[in-house]
Amino acid sequence: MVNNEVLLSIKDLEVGYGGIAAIKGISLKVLKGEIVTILGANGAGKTTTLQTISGLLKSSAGTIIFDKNDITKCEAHDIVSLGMSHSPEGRRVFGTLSVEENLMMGAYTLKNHDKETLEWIYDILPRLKEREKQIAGTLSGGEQQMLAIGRAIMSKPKLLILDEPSLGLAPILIKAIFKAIKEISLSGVTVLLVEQNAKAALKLADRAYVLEVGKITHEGTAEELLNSTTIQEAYLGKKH
Amino acid sequence: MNNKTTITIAFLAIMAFLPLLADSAWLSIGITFLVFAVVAFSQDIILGRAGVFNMGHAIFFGIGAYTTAILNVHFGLEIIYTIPFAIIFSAIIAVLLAGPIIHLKGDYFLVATIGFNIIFEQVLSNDIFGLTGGPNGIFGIDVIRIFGYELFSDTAIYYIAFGLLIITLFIIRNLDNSKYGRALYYINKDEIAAKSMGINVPYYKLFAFALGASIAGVAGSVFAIQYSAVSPESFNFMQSVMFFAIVLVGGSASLPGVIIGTFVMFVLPELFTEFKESRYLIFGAAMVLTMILRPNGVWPVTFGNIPKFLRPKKGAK
Amino acid sequence: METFIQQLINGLTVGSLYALVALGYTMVYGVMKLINFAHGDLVAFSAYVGLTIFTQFYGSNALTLVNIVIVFSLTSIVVAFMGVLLERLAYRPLRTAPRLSAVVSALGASLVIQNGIMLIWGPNMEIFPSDIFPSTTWNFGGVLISYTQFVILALSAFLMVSLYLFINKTKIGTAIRATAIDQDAAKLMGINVNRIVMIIFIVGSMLGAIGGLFIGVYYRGLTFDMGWMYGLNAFIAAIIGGIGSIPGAMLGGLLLGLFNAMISGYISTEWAETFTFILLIIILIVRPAGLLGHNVAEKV
Amino acid sequence: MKIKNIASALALSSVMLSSVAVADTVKIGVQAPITGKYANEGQSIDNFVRLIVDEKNAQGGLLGKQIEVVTCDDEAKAQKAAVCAKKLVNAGVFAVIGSYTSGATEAAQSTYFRNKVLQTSDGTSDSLIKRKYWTFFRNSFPNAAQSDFTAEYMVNVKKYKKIVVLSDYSSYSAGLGDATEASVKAINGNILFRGKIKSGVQNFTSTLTKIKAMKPDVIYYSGYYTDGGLLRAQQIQLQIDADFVGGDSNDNPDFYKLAGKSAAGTVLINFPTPEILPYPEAKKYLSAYKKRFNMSPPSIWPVTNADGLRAIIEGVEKTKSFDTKKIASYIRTMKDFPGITGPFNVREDGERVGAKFVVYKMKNDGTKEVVK
Amino acid sequence: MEYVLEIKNVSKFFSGLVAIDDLTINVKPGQIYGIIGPNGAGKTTLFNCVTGIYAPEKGSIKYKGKDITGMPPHKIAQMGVLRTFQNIRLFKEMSVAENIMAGYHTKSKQKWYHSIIHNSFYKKDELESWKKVEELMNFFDLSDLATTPTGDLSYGKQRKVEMARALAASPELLILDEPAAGLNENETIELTKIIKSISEMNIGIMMIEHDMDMVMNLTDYITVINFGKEISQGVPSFVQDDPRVIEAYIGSDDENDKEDANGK
Repeated sequence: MVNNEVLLSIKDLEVGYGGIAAIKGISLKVLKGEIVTILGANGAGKTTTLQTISGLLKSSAGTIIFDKNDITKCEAHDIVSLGMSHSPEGRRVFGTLSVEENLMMGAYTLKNHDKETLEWIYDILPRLKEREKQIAGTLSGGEQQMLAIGRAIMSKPKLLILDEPSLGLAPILIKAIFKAIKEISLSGVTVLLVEQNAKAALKLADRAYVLEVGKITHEGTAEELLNSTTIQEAYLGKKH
Repeated sequence: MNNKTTITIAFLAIMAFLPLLADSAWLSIGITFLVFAVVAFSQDIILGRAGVFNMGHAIFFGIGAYTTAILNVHFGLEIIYTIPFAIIFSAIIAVLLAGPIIHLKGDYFLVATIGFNIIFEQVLSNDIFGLTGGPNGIFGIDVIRIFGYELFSDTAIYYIAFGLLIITLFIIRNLDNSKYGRALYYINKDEIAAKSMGINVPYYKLFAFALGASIAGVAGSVFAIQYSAVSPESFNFMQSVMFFAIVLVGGSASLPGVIIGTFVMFVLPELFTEFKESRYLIFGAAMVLTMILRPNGVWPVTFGNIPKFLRPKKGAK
Repeated sequence: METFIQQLINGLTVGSLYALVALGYTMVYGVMKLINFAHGDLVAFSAYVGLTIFTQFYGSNALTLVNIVIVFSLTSIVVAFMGVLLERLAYRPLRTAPRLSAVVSALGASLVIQNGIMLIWGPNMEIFPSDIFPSTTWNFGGVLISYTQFVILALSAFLMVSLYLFINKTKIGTAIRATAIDQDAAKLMGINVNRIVMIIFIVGSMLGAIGGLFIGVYYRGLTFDMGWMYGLNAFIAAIIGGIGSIPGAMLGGLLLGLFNAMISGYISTEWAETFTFILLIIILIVRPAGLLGHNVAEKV
Repeated sequence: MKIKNIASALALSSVMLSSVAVADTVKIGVQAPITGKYANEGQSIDNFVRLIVDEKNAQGGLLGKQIEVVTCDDEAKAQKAAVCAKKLVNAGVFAVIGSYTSGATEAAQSTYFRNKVLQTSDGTSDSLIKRKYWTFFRNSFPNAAQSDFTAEYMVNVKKYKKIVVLSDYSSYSAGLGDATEASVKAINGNILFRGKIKSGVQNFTSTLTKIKAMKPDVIYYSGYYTDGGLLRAQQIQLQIDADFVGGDSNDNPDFYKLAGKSAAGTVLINFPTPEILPYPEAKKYLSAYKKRFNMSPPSIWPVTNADGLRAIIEGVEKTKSFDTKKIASYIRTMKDFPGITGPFNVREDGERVGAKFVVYKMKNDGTKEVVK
Repeated sequence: MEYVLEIKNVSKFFSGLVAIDDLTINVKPGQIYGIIGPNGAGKTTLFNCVTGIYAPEKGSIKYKGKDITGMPPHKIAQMGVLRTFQNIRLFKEMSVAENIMAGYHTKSKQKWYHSIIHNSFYKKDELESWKKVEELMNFFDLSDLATTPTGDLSYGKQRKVEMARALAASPELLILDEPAAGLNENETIELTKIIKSISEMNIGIMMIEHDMDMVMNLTDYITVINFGKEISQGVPSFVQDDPRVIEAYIGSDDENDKEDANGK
């Protein structure tokens, strides 16, 4: 699945809020077909990185190349039509819209939403099918997360960005979500994943970057990182 | 002497000598300017300092004016004795009106105060209890008498208004340097942080209302004396919009800002009477343009109002 | 009983005018969280534009249906263009500015339009020809409905149902609702928020334009500052229904029209406005989000 | 040293200012709505005053002094009127013509009184002479005169049994409405309902629907044409089978435009309009006005104001002084001064007496016919 | 008085969903008490319940033996419970000194009329207040920045100002919501020292923190929560090795991972 073609490449990216630098020059690459995960403690700048990639935030320096297009200065909605889809932190489903309408919005950039994709989503995330007509705000947290992911792949993206899909979910649901991500990846979608559930993320991912206070401190294959103490220290501190 | 004090003193000096140079037409513009500046400053306590979206400030101005008019014309009270009533009534009405809605958020509060202003207009126009004189208002308000002297001339009224402005500025200066004044700023900038510092938010907002309203009330009294007449259209919703805009166009909680705002909104139109027809069009455009170019107003407030001994020594950064 | 039903119909007629105008307020507020104070003046503007088109093309003759459609469409287009222009010039530059700046800009824009009308058409009352619509009146057991009233009720109902379907059943409509809920999430769906805002101003201004034309045809007398009154009432209607909610604006408009008719018919014309605002304030205190709105908790 | 210089400069300039004041002119003020809703009335008052003043100046002025006219726009608003009063007093006028509306007149009255400046107005509100200011006299006829005439017409001529009286909230309209109600009751007429509408709201159907259920013979409206025209239109639309009688302020071409076809059959009670005034002065001045301004006055009011001015001029010339007290008492003793609007008599309290009224009826083709 | 704060069986729901579930926590004076847990575990909600921004549906919260459950925030602050915020809530446009002065609000004895007329009482009170601000600026090494608007400061400095502001109210319980978030290493070290010295003033400190080095270093006792429930509590070294905690943080995707985590 994975070939050497670079889908997303970030170079020396810097982002700041009101004079305070949140991202201090990071570079990373995502190859076609990969699952790449960005790990790091709270406040390390993971979400900021993702929001800059998808165009919600503007970088102060650096470049972002996606699928051979320089998208550094692009608007978020234009980036979506290039084939990138971002499922944001905290799910952000449209609470007063029905499940079906949420999914329809996911396919907003496509002329007609594709019945097959919808069937496929209902296939991997069967809960959504059951709740098709329900108002999204009344779903449970896990169901909302599934909806957020489903919504993000409705546009048939080349790159799917997932920001903390397991946030606040019970372990049983996390399993279901990760299984779905795996399936999505197997269907040929490249995935960039930010996770605090590091173990689960590394089991799933091909490669990983570790972000600490706005800088990348480690990178490597998932296996390397899984077997090092780096992760445990990044999350739970050094042993004393 | 800091920048702010210099500006204040220069401004007051100019205003103090204006009657010596101006003819009567200019003098009455001068009085209007002074009175409206006082009202704008009082609105600035509520809107600029406490950050409460009050779009009914003309009510308190009107309560003051009508209190003086009614007590004088219907009950024969000397003008000078009506002023304490104007202060107290305005403050009481302010608390009674704002109290039940003080917890409402921004836009909702704004809408509620618009509602109050329109009810107020209707109460005045409907000649409630036969006191307010209906759409034509109340005429024939007496002249002000102090120690047996009749202060009838425009110059006398000018200096009364000027005195009121000085008192208002004095109160605002004192307010800004006190626990209560600072609490208003804290609430304005971040209500939740203010609460968490032990500040009773509704209480202080109502305090701002009471203080702002009572100052507007006195200004209303002077207004009634100046024109010897009051009528509902001077206290309508459009007037409140003007007071609202003055503070924001000039720059909230900023002395030069409010002065600039008042000048632009009330004095310029008198200067350019040939543009009379199109002046509101020009104002409207200026309001839009100012907000686009300077969203915080022409002359925004600066903070850092702290005692000298705390200021860092020169050279230290 | 006849009197009561007659009052009901009077109220519904005015109510549907309020509702048409209220929709413009509520749609803009829903997406931009901005009280578009200039909307009422756009409504007044449309009445004047409509009058000019009528008198330019048709003198003061009665119109055929085709001509009516032409005049209504032309006016709507002109007003929609104004609405878009208003958003571009006065609101878009302030999208990220402090809230109050946008409010002042809206008030300024309102002054500009209002006084622009005065400069173009003059300060005196302009009067719509009286026989644009046939003067037929139907009598249902003592209850009267005039042709004009019927057209207002029917077309308003049609427009409101169409808008409801547009908002709820089409992709763009769903995108509008999505943008109102969460702009950033909408951008991540590929929704161009600027375009959505433009659509809202077009649709809102067109509905307001039709409301304005009806006001002209039904009441005939136009003054340059009439927009304030209709705007304010419509705005109250939007709040009563729950600002941001489209069915809320419709419901609020109709309720307000009925409420006004009943108060002035049975209690007091003198205090009708006061009653309206007391109702508004009570609703704000008891249920700030309105009858059909959603309360949103502030995040700490 | 410097202070002395400034002081002498000030003293010099004040001498120069006062020297202007003693020059050989005399000032008369016009306080009228030059802009706003009633702009055409206000401008016409100003025009007529200037017509008469120019005539007088051409004849050598008033007691040898040229008359200068100072105009102040009160926009028909009470508050602005108070400002105008001060401005005119400060400008040094000895008499003021105006204003058009009762409210603006009343708001200025006390200032003129305090400064001993004569004031004459066409305002019809009864309250204008309530305070009995010697400085004020009315050049039109009071509401009370109109209401008596109206009551007589409705109760005794038309024999209406069920009368509805409507007004708006302005002091003029409410005053005329109240006076009419009282006059009708005084001659044992039957008032079914006395109601008020809010001027400018355009939608009067609620009030009219309520009235419909009472089945009245006539609806009398004492307000302005902008509301009267719509009221009539909505009355017809609601098929209220009653006559419509309007007070003087309904008599305006826009009434017919607003009411459209419904205007037919409407009865209006008014003072004689300028074009039908039978007096020789009327022919002379109205043709002069038409010649100079290329139009006729829009209503009778500019003409009555012109009469007020002519009465003041007569007073100055007869008393040979600018002492306002003397002029005022002279005007109160004049007998049948030949006015443009008929014989001019002023009562002790400033009331003009000897009113004449006309009843018009609207015809289908939009013209009006004098009924009485 | 053994505990400065007693949280007993507190639960809080948001539209039917449980945010915190039956938590019991006791904080002693001078103790540094850590609350940790993954994102979305309900830590900030707990703090909002203690400081009165939310009212819990179940359970009771006692401060110095007095029940403060459901009291409005300003009352709780007036009693001596002060806090800092996760996303820093300073009055950005205002100077450092003015910000710290906000904390002194509850201590100042000025009445409403002192905002209109300044008498000798006012002058004394005002001087006292600013002296206290001066003291705190010295303590936090902020004197040079007295007139600088806090919005212009670095993250680290802003954190310090926020803490100084809370301290100005002479709290007996200080609640710190992620005090180290966004700080660099040096700043974190400095902050650690400051928090230590505050606790030495016998002030109880309750903190949420994600910087585990800091938490493990600083706190005396920790409660770990996840999904609003307590999953572990104890001294840092115990908590750090508790498999339930490791699972909550690092996660497990399969059964065999558990021994993996224990094994190191």
